Amino acid sequence: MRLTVSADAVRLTIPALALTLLLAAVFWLQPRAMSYIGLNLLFNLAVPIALATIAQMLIMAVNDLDLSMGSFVSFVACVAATFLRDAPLVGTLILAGVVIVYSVLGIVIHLRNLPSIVVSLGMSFVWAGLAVLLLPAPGGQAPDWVRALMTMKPPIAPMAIVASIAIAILAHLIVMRSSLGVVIRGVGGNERSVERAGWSVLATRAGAYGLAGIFAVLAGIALVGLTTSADANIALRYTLLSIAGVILGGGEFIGGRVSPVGAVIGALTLTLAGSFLSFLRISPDWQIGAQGAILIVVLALRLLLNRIESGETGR
Amino acid sequence: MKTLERLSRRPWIWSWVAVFLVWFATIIVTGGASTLGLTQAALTFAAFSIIVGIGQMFVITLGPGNVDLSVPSTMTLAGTVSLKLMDVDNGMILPGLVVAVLIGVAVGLLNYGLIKALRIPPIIATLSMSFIVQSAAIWTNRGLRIKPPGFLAEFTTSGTLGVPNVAIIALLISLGAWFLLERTIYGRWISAIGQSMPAARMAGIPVDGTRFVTYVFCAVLAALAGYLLACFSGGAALNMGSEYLLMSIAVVVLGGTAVAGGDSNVPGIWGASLFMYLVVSMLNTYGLGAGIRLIMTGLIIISVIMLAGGRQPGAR
Amino acid sequence: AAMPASALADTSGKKIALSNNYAGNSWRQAMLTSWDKVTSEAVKAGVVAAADPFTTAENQATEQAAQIQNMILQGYDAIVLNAASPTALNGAVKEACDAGITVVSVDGIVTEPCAWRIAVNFKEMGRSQVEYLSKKLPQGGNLLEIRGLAGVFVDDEISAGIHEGVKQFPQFKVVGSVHGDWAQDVAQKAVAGILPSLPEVVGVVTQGGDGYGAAQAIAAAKRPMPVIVMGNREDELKWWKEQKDANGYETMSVSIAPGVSTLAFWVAQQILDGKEVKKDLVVPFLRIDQDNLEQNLANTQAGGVANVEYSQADAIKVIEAAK
Amino acid sequence: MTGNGSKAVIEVADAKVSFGAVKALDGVTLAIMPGECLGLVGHNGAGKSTIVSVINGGLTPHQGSICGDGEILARYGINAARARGVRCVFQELSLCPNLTVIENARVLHRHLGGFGWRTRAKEVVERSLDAVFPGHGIASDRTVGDLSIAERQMVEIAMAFSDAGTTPRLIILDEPTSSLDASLADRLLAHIRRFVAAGGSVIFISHILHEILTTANRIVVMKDGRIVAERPAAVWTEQSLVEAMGSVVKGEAHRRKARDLADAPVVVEQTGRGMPFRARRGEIVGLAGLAGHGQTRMLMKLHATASADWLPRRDPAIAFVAGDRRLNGIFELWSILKNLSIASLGDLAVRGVVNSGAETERAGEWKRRIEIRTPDMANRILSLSGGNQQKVLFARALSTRAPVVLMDDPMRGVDVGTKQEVYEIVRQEAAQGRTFVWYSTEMEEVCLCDRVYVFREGAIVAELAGDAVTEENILAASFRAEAA
Ligand SMILES: Nc1ncnc2c1ncn2[C@@H]1O[C@H](COP(=O)(O)OP(=O)(O)OP(=O)(O)O)[C@@H](O)[C@H]1O
Ligand SMILES: Nc1ncnc2c1ncn2[C@@H]1O[C@H](COP(=O)(O)OP(=O)(O)OP(=O)(O)O)[C@@H](O)[C@H]1O
Ligand SMILES: [Mg+2]
Ligand SMILES: [Mg+2]
Repeated sequence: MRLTVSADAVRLTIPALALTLLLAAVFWLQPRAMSYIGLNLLFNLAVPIALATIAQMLIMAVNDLDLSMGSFVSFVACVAATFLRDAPLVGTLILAGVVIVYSVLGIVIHLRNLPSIVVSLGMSFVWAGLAVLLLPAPGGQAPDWVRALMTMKPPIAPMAIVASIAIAILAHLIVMRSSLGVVIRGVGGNERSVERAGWSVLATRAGAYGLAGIFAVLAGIALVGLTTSADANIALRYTLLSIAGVILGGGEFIGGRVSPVGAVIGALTLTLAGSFLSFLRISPDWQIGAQGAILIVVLALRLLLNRIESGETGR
Repeated sequence: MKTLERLSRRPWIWSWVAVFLVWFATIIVTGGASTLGLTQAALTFAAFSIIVGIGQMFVITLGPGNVDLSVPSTMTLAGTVSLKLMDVDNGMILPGLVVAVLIGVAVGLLNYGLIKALRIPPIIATLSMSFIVQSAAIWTNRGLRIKPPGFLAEFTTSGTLGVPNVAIIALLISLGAWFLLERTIYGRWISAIGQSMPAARMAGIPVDGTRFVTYVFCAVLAALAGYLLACFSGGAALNMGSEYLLMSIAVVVLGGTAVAGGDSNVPGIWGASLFMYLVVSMLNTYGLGAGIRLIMTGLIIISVIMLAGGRQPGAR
Repeated sequence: AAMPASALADTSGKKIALSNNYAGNSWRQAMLTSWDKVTSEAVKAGVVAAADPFTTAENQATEQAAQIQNMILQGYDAIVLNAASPTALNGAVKEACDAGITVVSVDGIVTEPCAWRIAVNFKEMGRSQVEYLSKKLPQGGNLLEIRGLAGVFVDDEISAGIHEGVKQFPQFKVVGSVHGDWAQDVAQKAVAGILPSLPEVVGVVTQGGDGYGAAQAIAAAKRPMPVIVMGNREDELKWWKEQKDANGYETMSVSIAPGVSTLAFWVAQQILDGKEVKKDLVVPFLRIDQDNLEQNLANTQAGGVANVEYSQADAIKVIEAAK
Repeated sequence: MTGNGSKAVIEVADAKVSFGAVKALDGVTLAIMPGECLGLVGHNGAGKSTIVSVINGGLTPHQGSICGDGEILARYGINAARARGVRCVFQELSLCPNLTVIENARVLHRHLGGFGWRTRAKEVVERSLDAVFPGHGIASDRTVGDLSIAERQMVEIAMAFSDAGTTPRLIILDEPTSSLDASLADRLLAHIRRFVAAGGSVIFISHILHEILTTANRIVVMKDGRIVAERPAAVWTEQSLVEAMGSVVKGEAHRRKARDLADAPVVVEQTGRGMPFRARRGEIVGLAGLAGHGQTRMLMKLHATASADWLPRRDPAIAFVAGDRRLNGIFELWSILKNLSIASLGDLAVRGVVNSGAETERAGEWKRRIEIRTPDMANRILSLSGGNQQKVLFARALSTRAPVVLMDDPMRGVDVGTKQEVYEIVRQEAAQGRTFVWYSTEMEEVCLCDRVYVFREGAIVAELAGDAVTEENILAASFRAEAA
C-alpha cells in the first residue's frame, strides 16, 4: 500500500501554516492578544467574513464569480437590523425570498449561458439600491437573539473561534462530504461529464447559488450581531475580501477546486493581517500600502511553502 | 434582412441598441432640447471609461482570472504626480505626460512582476498593488488639488467641430487598439493565450512577454486616463479613480468581450461606456431617488446582457 | 496637605489613538496633518505619552470596527474616532468603553451612548444655505442639489436640512438632485449629465467638495452661472475669487473645519484628566463670506481646505459652554 | 432482427443526424445483440462518435427510431439509456479532474446516494478496477487530476463496467485504448471477451485494427455517415478492412533504410537521471516504454529549454504537436485557418502586421497537402472531427521553419489512411534535415524511428538503434528495469 497525501490535505497545510505564522507574529507584537478576550477581539469580525467567503466559494465551485457579495451582505444586514427585529416573520420571509432570488440567478445564468461576472455586477447595484431604500441613513438595531448569539461567552474558547470552527465543519460536510457538494464541484470540474451521467446541471447550479445565498444571509445576520446596527454600505469590501479569502485558502477560480476549511482559514488570515499592521504602527501615509504588502507577503509565503512541499514529494 | 441578422449576432450590437434607447428616453423629457448638450456630455465622460476600458479589455482577453484592479490607483497616482510636476506651467505639459506614462509602465511592470514571481492570481496581485500605489499617491501629494496648466485645462474641456477633444483622443486610441487586436501578431497572441495558455506556450508564443506587455499597456492607458481626467476636472483628487474600478470591468463585459478570455471587442467598449453614462443621466433626469436609481441601473445592465445572450456553445 | 482642586489626574502617561476611516480627500488629509501638528507638540510637551493616528485602507465600517478592537488590545486610554458609520461601530465602541477606554467621536459621530460626540449641526448647515440664497435671491427660483455619498449619515442630514430650508422659503424649488460623492470629478460628471434636461437654475446647494466641479460643468454647458454654495476647498475659493474680481460674483462657503480632530484630541485629554464633560458637544461650522474671502484664501494651503486648529484652551471653552 | 430468438439490446433504425451542411449520419441502421462485441471502424469523421452519442441518448437523431429489447423507445435520453444499462466511455476523457476517483463514481452512479455512500462507491470502483485491470495500483481516494492520462482512462473504463444497482448491459468504448500501452490494452481486451462471454454487449471503436479483429464478433465499417460493410469478424482481414474504409492501401509501413547519421550534428541534448538524450540532424528519434513513464515530461522539458517565454524568436527552434489536443493543442474559439497559422505568423507578417493573403494561401496549401476535411478553412476548429483537428496540429508544426519537431503521441484517433500520409511527410521532412522526436504508444510507429529511447520511471533505461528497434527489444527493455 503506497502512502499518498491527498491533494486536499496539501492544499490545506499551506494556508494553515501561513495563519499560524501570522498569529505567532501578532502574539509577539502584542502579547495581550494571547487571551480569551484578546482572541475574541482579534477574530470576531472574521466570522461574517468567513461565512461570506464560504458563499463566494460555492459560487466559484461552479466556475462562476459573485461580484455582488458585498452589497448583498449589506442588504441582508439592513433587513436583519430592521424587519428581522421589528417583524420577524416578514424579515424571515424576505431573507428566504432573497435566497430564492440567488437560486434564480443561478438558473438564469445557466439557461442563457451568461457571464456570472456581469450578472452579479448588475445585481450589486440592485442590492445596494434596495439597501438604500431600506435604510437611507444608517440605523436599525440587531435583533436581541442575534446580538446574544454573537456576544456569547462559551467556555474554553471564545465565540469567534468556536464559530469559525463550526462554520468550517459545516461547510466541509456540505461541500466535501455530501452528494450535492460532489456534484457541485463536479460541475466546476467537468460540466459535460456531469450532464452525461444524467444529472441536471441546471438544478445543481441553482443549488450552489441557493446555498451561497444561505451562507451570505448568515454572514449578514452575524455582521449585524457584531455591529449592532446596519447601513447600506456596511459590507461592500466583502466582495474582494471573500474572493481573496477563497484564493488564500487554496481555492482556484476555475475547475471546481475549492476547500471550505481553507476558505475559513483564508478569511481568518485576512482579518489577522489587518491587526498585524495595526500593531506595527506604520506611518498613516503607508498604512494602506502596507495592507497590500502584507497580502503579497502572505501569498509569497504560500509560494515558498509550496516550493518546499513540492520539493519533498518530487512532484 | 440578412445584414440585420448578421448584425444581431455581433456581440457589441446590443450595447449600442441600449445606448440609443436610453439616449432617446432622456432627450424626450425635454422635448429634444437637450440633444446636443447630452450627446456632448456623454461623449466627454464616456471617453475616460473607454480609455481605461480598452486597457482592461486587453487584460481580460488574456483569459480567466486576468483583470487589473490597480486601474483606479494608477489613475490617481499618475494624475496627482503629473499635476504636481507641471505645477500650472504650460511649458511642463510634455514632461508631465511622460511622467504619467512612466508611472503606468512602472505599475504594469510591478503588477506582472508580482503575478509572475509569486504565481498569484492577477486579481489578488493587482489588488495588493493598488493599495501600494494608492499609498504612494497619498504620500506624494497628501490630497492637495493642484490646478492643471491652462492650455491643458482648456484643451481637455473644449471640443473640435463640436466633438469633445477627449472623445477624439479616445477614438484614436480605440483605432490603435482595434488595429493591434485584429491585424497584428500581438493581437493573435493575446487571443491565443486567453483561450489556452498551455496551448499558446506549445505553439511557440512568448507567453510571458506577451502578458507582460499587456499588463503594462493596461496600466499606461489607466495612467493616461488619469492624466486627462485630472486636467479635465481641474485637479487630481486621491479618490478620482475609484469609480473606474467596476466601470472598467463593466464596460468590457457589457461590450461583448468574452469574460473567459480570447475574444475582444473594441466597438462594444464605446457602446457600453456611453450606455453606462447615459443610464445614470436618464435616471437623474427622471428625478429618481438614489435607491431606485441604483436598482434600475442594475436591472438595465442585466437586461442588456440577457439580450446580448450568452456565448456560443463550444466556447468555455 | 490637600491638593488644590484644579490639579487633577496627570495625563502624561496616557496614550490616545486616532481612528480614521478614510484618507482619500483633501479634507481628511488636512485633518491628519492638523492632528499630527497639534499632537506631536503635545507629546513633546509631555501632555500625553502618545497620540497615534490610524487609517483604514477602505472606507468601511467593518474594517474600522476591527481597527478599534485592535486599539483595545494595544491598550490605548482614549480613542478619537471619525466614524464610517454612526451606528455600525457601536458594537466595537461598546467593547472599548467596557474595557475602560474613553471614546470621543468627532465629525462622523457614533450613537453609542457611552461615547462622547463632538458634532456639527449638519442640518443647520444645509438649511443655512437656503437661507443665504433667500437673502440673495428674494424672488426665488430653481435649485440644483448636489448630494454626497448615498446611504451615509452626513449626506442624509445635510440634505434633510436643505429640504427643510426649501420648505421654509417656498419660493425655491429643487428641480434636480444628483450624487457627487463629495468629489469634484464625480460631481462634475453627474451635473453635466443632468444639466441638459434642467430648466434655468438660480442656485446650487452642495455638501462641500463639489462646488468647483459643478461650476466646471455649468461653464462647459455655457449656461448662466448660478449662485453655487461652496465648501471651503481652496480651488473653490480661488474660482470664487476669480469670478468675484471679474464680474462681482457673490456666494458663500461653508464646511466643517478639518481641525476638529484636534479639538477632539484636547477634549479626550480633558476627560482623561478627570474633567466632567457633557456627552454631546457642538462645534460651529466654518463659514466664509464675500467680505472675508480674501483673508481665508490667503490662509489656506494651495490645493487644501480652509482650516482652524484648536488649542487646549479652545477645548476648555467648548466644554464650559456645554455645561 | 427480432426473428432469431434473442432481441437486440439497442437497435437504431435509419438514423439521420446533420450538423449544418455536414451529414454526420445518413440513414444508419444498427442493432447490438446480447453477448456480442460489435467492432466499429471508419475514417476520421465517418460518424462513429455520432452514432455513439445517439445510442447513449446524448443526441436525438433528426430522423429514425430507437428500439430497446424489441419495443420502440419514444422518449429516449441519457437517463433512459442509463436505466437500460447503456454505458459509454468517450474518447476525450470525461471524468471530473478535481474530484477523487470515489467522488467521480458518485457522479456517475446517480443512485448511489444516501448515508455512507463513500464506502459503497469505493467498493464499486475498486471491485471493477480489480476485475478489469488486475494489479492497477490506483488508490481510489486520489484526485483524478493527479493521475496520469493512462490511469485516468483505466478509471473511466472501470467505471463503465462497474455495477451499482443497474447492471451494465451495453458498454460503448470509443477508442478506449488510445492512451493505454500494449499490456494494459491486452488486459482490457481480455476483460471485454469475458464480459461478452457472460452475456454483455460491447460496441468497440478503434483505429487500431488488430484489436478490433481479435476482439469483436462482428465488424461494421462506416464511411461518410453510412454503413458500407458489415460482416463477422472472422471474415475480415486487416487488408480488407482498410479497403472497405476507402483508404488506399499503401503497403506495410516500413522503416527508412538505415542511414548513417553518426556524422550529423547533434541538435538537441538533454541529460538527467538515466541515460542522456541526444538527437541528430535529420534523425527520427522515438520515445518508447509503457505509457506515463516520463516521455511526455521529457518532451515538455525539451520544448521549454528551446522556446522563448519573454521575447519572440526570429527563427523558431522547436515545434510541438500535441496529443492532448484539448489541453495544449487547439484554440477553441478560432477558425481552422488561425489555428493552423499561429505558430508560423512570424513568416506571414511584415513588421508585426499579419499578411492575411499569405496566411490564407499557406492554409490552402496545407489543406490540400494533408487533406483536412472541411468545406472552408474559415470554419471553427471545433467543427472538425477529432482526427481532422489532429491533422491541423500537424500542419501547424510542419509549416514552421523549426529544425526540430516534437510529437507527443500525435496519432491518437487518426485514421489509417491519414497516418500513412503523415508517416510519408515525416520521412520526407527528415530526409531534408528536420529532426523529429516522437513519442508514441503504438509499437508500429515506434518501429519507424531511426533510434529509440526506452523510458522507465521517468528515466531513459535503454537506447536501441537501427535493426535493434523491434517490438521484442522494446518490451524487454521496458520491463527489464522492473526486474533489476
Ligand atoms: N457538433 C458538431 N458540429 C458540427 N459538425 C459536427 C459536430 N459533431 C460532429 N460533426 C461532424 O460530423 C461528422 C461525423 O463526426 P464523428 O465525430 O461522428 O466522426 P468519427 O467517425 O467519430 O470520426 P473520428 O474517427 O475522427 O472520431 C464529422 O464530419 C464531424 O465534423
Ligand atoms: N456534445 C457535443 N457538443 C458539441 N460538439 C460535439 C459534441 N460531441 C462531439 N462533438 C463534435 O464532434 C466532433 C468529433 O469530435 P470528437 O472529439 O468526438 O472526436 P473523437 O471521436 O473524440 O476524436 P477522434 O477523431 O480522435 O477519434 C467534433 O467536431 C466535436 O466538436
Ligand atoms: Mg469520433
Ligand atoms: Mg473518434
